[in-house]
Amino acid sequence: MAVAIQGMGHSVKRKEDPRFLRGRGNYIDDLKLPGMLYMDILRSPYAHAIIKSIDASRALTLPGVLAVITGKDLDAAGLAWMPTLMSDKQMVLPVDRVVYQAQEVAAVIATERYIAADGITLIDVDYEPLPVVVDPKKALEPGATLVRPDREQKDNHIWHWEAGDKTATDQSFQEAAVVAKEDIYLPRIHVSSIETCGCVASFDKMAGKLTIWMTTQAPHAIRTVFSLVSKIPEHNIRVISPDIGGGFGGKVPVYPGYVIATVASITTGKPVKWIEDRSENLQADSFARDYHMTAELAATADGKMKALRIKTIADHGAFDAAANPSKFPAGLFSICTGSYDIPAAHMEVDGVYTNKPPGGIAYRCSFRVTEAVHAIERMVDSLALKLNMDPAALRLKNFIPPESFPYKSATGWEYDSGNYPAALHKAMDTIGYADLRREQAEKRARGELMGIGISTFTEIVGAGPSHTFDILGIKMFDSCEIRVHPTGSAIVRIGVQTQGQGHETTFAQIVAEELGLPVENITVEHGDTDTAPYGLGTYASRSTATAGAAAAMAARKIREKARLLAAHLLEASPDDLEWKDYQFQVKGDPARAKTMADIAFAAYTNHPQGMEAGLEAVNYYDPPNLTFPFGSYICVVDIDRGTGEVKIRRFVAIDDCGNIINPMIVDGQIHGGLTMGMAPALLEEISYDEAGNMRQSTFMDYLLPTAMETPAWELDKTCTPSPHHPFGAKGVGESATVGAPPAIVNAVVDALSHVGVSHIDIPITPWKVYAILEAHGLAAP
Amino acid sequence: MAEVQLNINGQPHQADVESRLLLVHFIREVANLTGTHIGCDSTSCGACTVLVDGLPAKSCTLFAVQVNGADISTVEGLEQDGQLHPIQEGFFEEHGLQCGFCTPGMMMAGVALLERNANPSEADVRHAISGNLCRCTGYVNIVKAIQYAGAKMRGELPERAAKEVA
Amino acid sequence: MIPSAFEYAAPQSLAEAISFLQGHAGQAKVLAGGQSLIPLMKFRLASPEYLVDIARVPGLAHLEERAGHLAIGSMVREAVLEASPLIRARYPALLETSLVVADPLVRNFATVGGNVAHADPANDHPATMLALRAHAVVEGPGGRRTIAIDDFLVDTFETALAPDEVLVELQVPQPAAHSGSAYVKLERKVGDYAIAGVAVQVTLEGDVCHEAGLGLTNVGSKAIRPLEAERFLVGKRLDEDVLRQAADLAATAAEPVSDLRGPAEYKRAMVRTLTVRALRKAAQRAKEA
Amino acid sequence: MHFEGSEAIRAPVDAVWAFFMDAPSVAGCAPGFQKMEVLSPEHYKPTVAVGVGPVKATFTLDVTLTDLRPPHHATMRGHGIAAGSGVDLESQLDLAATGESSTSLAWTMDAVVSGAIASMGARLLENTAQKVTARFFECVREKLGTAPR
Repeated sequence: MAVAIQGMGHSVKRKEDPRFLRGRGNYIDDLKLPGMLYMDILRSPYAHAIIKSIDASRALTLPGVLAVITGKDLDAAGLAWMPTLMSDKQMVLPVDRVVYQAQEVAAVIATERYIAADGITLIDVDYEPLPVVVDPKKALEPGATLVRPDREQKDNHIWHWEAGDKTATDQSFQEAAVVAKEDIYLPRIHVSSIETCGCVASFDKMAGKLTIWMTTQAPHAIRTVFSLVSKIPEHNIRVISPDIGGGFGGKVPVYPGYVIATVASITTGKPVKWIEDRSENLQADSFARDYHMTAELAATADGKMKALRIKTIADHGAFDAAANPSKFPAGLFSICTGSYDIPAAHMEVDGVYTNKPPGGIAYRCSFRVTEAVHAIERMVDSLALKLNMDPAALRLKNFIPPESFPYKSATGWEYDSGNYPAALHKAMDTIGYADLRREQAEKRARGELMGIGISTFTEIVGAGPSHTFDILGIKMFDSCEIRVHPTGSAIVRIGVQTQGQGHETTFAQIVAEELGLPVENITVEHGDTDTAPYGLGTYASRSTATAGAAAAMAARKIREKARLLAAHLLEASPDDLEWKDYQFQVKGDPARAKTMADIAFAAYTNHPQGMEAGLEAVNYYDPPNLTFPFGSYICVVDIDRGTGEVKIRRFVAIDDCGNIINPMIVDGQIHGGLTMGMAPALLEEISYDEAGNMRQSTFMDYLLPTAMETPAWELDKTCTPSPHHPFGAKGVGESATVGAPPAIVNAVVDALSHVGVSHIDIPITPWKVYAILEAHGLAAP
Repeated sequence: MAEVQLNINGQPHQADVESRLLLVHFIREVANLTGTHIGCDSTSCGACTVLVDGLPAKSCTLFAVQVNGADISTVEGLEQDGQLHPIQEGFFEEHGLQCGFCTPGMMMAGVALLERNANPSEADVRHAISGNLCRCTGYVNIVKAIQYAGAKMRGELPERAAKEVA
Repeated sequence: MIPSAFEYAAPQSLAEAISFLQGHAGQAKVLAGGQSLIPLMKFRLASPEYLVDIARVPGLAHLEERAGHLAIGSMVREAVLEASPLIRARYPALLETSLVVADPLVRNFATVGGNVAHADPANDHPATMLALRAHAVVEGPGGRRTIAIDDFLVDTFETALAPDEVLVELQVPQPAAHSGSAYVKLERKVGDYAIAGVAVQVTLEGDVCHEAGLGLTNVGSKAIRPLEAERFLVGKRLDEDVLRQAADLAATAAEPVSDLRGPAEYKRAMVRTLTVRALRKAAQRAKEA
Repeated sequence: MHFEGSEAIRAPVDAVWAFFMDAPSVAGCAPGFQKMEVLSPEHYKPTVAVGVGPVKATFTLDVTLTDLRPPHHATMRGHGIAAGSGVDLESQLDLAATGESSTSLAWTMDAVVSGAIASMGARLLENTAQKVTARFFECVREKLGTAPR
């Protein structure tokens, strides 16, 4: 074969890299349009206050300032509020009150970036501060400050959600020989992609067309929402998601800045650019987590798990703007039975308003699966301590057996496939588990502290299926359109949107594999709603599971037509042809064969009478089920007895994401995911003082790990294909972020378990550890 | 206003600018070289890293007037005569980038390291890029990419077919 | 984030710089490397009306031993200190301090003088300068004066510099025979300000401590000299027990507050741990010297 | 943030009371005082530049005096906005004659800082606020103690 196909399983170098390597990426702030104006946003210093007046007169006298937009201006157009994804509404700009610090208060439109920045300092706002509530438990107390007086319901409770069988679960707990219980808080964190959010809105008055370039992971959904809110017909809105400098869930929501910039462009008739700075990004963009959980795990005296019970207070800030499928206010939290065969489970989540920024996005995970995994993986270790059992042995005893798949969980999920013991055994062999336990015992005898932590997680990704999953009523399918050109190259357009995952390469590989065309002859396009087929976007590890499947299915449609064309060219019956070695060949006579390039040429030059010309197809793929990637991670930590610092000595990650398209890219995803798992375990946290000031509003205090804190990750795989996915893939982008934190926490707790420590909340700071060391006489300089 | 003249990638750029104009904005807005990015406001992320007279520096934490007359190297100047710089080749070969946003700054920090230390250890590389944040890669492949570039510059790797990184 | 507008001056001589400062009393701020000041300006927490960039003033970038001390010109970049064979050979505490100031990129522009003159209690060099008993040489319209580092560091962001004075150089006494120094910093991650930092210099006579200098980073409103710990060490053999007692005294001298770098009591405990560790290193170096 | 302290003032309690009831006197002790708009003896708006070293913010404070029980107690409230930050103060002043020409002043100060200064300057805020507050009351003591009687 002249040119390699490089389909499934090849570590193809990335097609998107050449432009990035040359500094020729096209990120949002790189876009410059003639006459473009700049927007800057004035934000509230107060977490809760009445706005008595806004006086923009000083700002408007500054040369270069063209307009100041306030909530009153938007209110006149009916745009002061916008819907959230979770049946709530959210202020775009406030009319009379602010409900969290750094909330947008007014916007300055100016001819230059620097003038816009000066302009916001010249707006005089008269605030009357109100009492602030930042603790969701206090927010639920009677008489608590009301965060949302606009609602009919006059308290801070948003919703109550349950899953599982309460009666059966409570019964099991009553009968249980052993119950482990922990209060687990997963603090607020922030995705902090290195590129912040922004947009360029350009309204063409003559054509009535709005074009908006924006940092979005879901351009089509944005287009539909914008059309519904603005009443601009959807065909007159074009959303373009250019190169995105990292998403991780933070670029799913619609932020007020996008809407204000759009209004500004419509008002001024000029393109308007808005780029967040880092503090705005940290302070006002959607957060993740903020789950206060109380978890209990019941078992028999010999360690057979019987029931799981979790109660959670979910802090949503001032608006419920979580990015979840409509029917799932707590996302997929009910996956919390994890990799274990637990007969009964029940969970309750209560959503609460506080004077904090809205959100509830993923931080590189599929709708609250990280919270679920953290809860169960911590509880397994807590139970192991109670039982005085090795945590690996307890896991092996309770895993869903490989022969039980498809497995129906106590909370109603049907796991597609898995082999959990194989993954754990591989991890234990790789890291030398038995030797490490021996080393730990010896070190303990000498007073040195090391710990070994295991996490054997199961993910739930790839939403749809559409009968259960929708975003604002839009079903969660995804799409792919393929056109094969006469000379055997092709363009592939997809409804999902890369933010670094390498779609331009991997989707080409999927199609290359299915059509037998070389990867290098396949172009992948995405992110432009005028050209790409409708899709729900990239988040929750859904691209491969949905749009990836759509690519394969569209390619297979093409292949079916190609079979007819090949039959025509080979003067054979279609039934006598087989697809083998990337070509159609006559059964038993492989010398008589046509490649896809031959066939494509014929599709435009020599197709049979009666057959439509061309070779193209589109597929909207509605997955029959979710996919359930899994893995076994083992972490070894050493603890500095003088400072409480935790050092990750080794971290072995065995991942199983089914069949792999591009091993190089999968490893890259896991490296990054592990690092984003380690970050909240040891470093990252968002907290507020009593006045509602966010305490980590820059990268000086919101601590992204550098290369120095990040260990050299050790990776390996097992492969258990998804039985329902067209090519057996499951998705991998987020597994490591989901699975890593409990491995690290379990390792630290393991190092200290001999003095009775059974849980530490993340982030595990040196001072939390040191307090334990001091309390137990373990500290030494 | 002040007249600032910078030699960026060997090309002179001259403009009357406000004294407060940050070097990164001179590069991006005046010289229209948008490969140098901005990721934070607190000198933490290094997305804006360029070489100022050969030394890597964060161009968001320098005023253009401060470095008036300096030689500035940015990512756009790495490729010479259609030939990728070894650091670019290293990032391509070792999958040292994902979203690509931190990549220009990382590569400039890497180039500066290799100028001083042609054969850096993993620890040397990690130290040299400790002022640059990446959210995608977990740094593993960035370290490999920079070491690849070192090997290439030491002549330990074969010439590669140019068409692979067309 | 965009700083407020300011007027910029790039004097070509020290006299010109001083004269500019004198003409804009209280409104002009000296700019050295700018790596602390520029971020403050971008956040508009600082908005000086005039910046006087001393980078083009000749004679401020020297790094040499003369007349019994090491002279560090106020424009010596951290990276220069870090790479200097002289520093590497003779001033381990200075080297260890430079190596943990911010990150390697910042250190290419950040200056040692700026680190001291900015007088941020979180900056690392002030504590080291205390331990090494340095002096600051400043020049103003009335000429030069030399100020002991203890007097130079007044309070948070406040030094003994008059508004029309420029820091010219830092003078660090050359280490005596059988002396050793160290700087140990605990940080949340690389590039961060210290949770706490401890600088130490000891001089031995035989195996008895003859002189001791200590400085503490970020556990008070300025860098702290734990005097009692210094006095305690003199005349003692530096065994583990003595180190721990000295560390207790250093911890007592600390005045930490609780913040994102930990509770006050943790920081105090860290002063204890880091003092022991810095003293161990310094004593070892003194023995080897 | 909560601070408290007491000052022994060499002046009669009525003189101390009169000092606090006189806006220009009070404002004169405010650190970095620049100018003032007086709306009434119990309501005035001084502009002050508060900070340390190069870090300064200029606030116009809206000051009101309430709960006046001459010559023993007053509550002073201040509210101001600057540089993306809000400052809200409440101070309780309690005076007691300790002699014919000596007074003890017990004060508390509760300060809430919101916005950029609180978020970005937190590590320096408490120290600075404490110092600024202490300087204010020291100033009061000095002015009264040296005032002609």
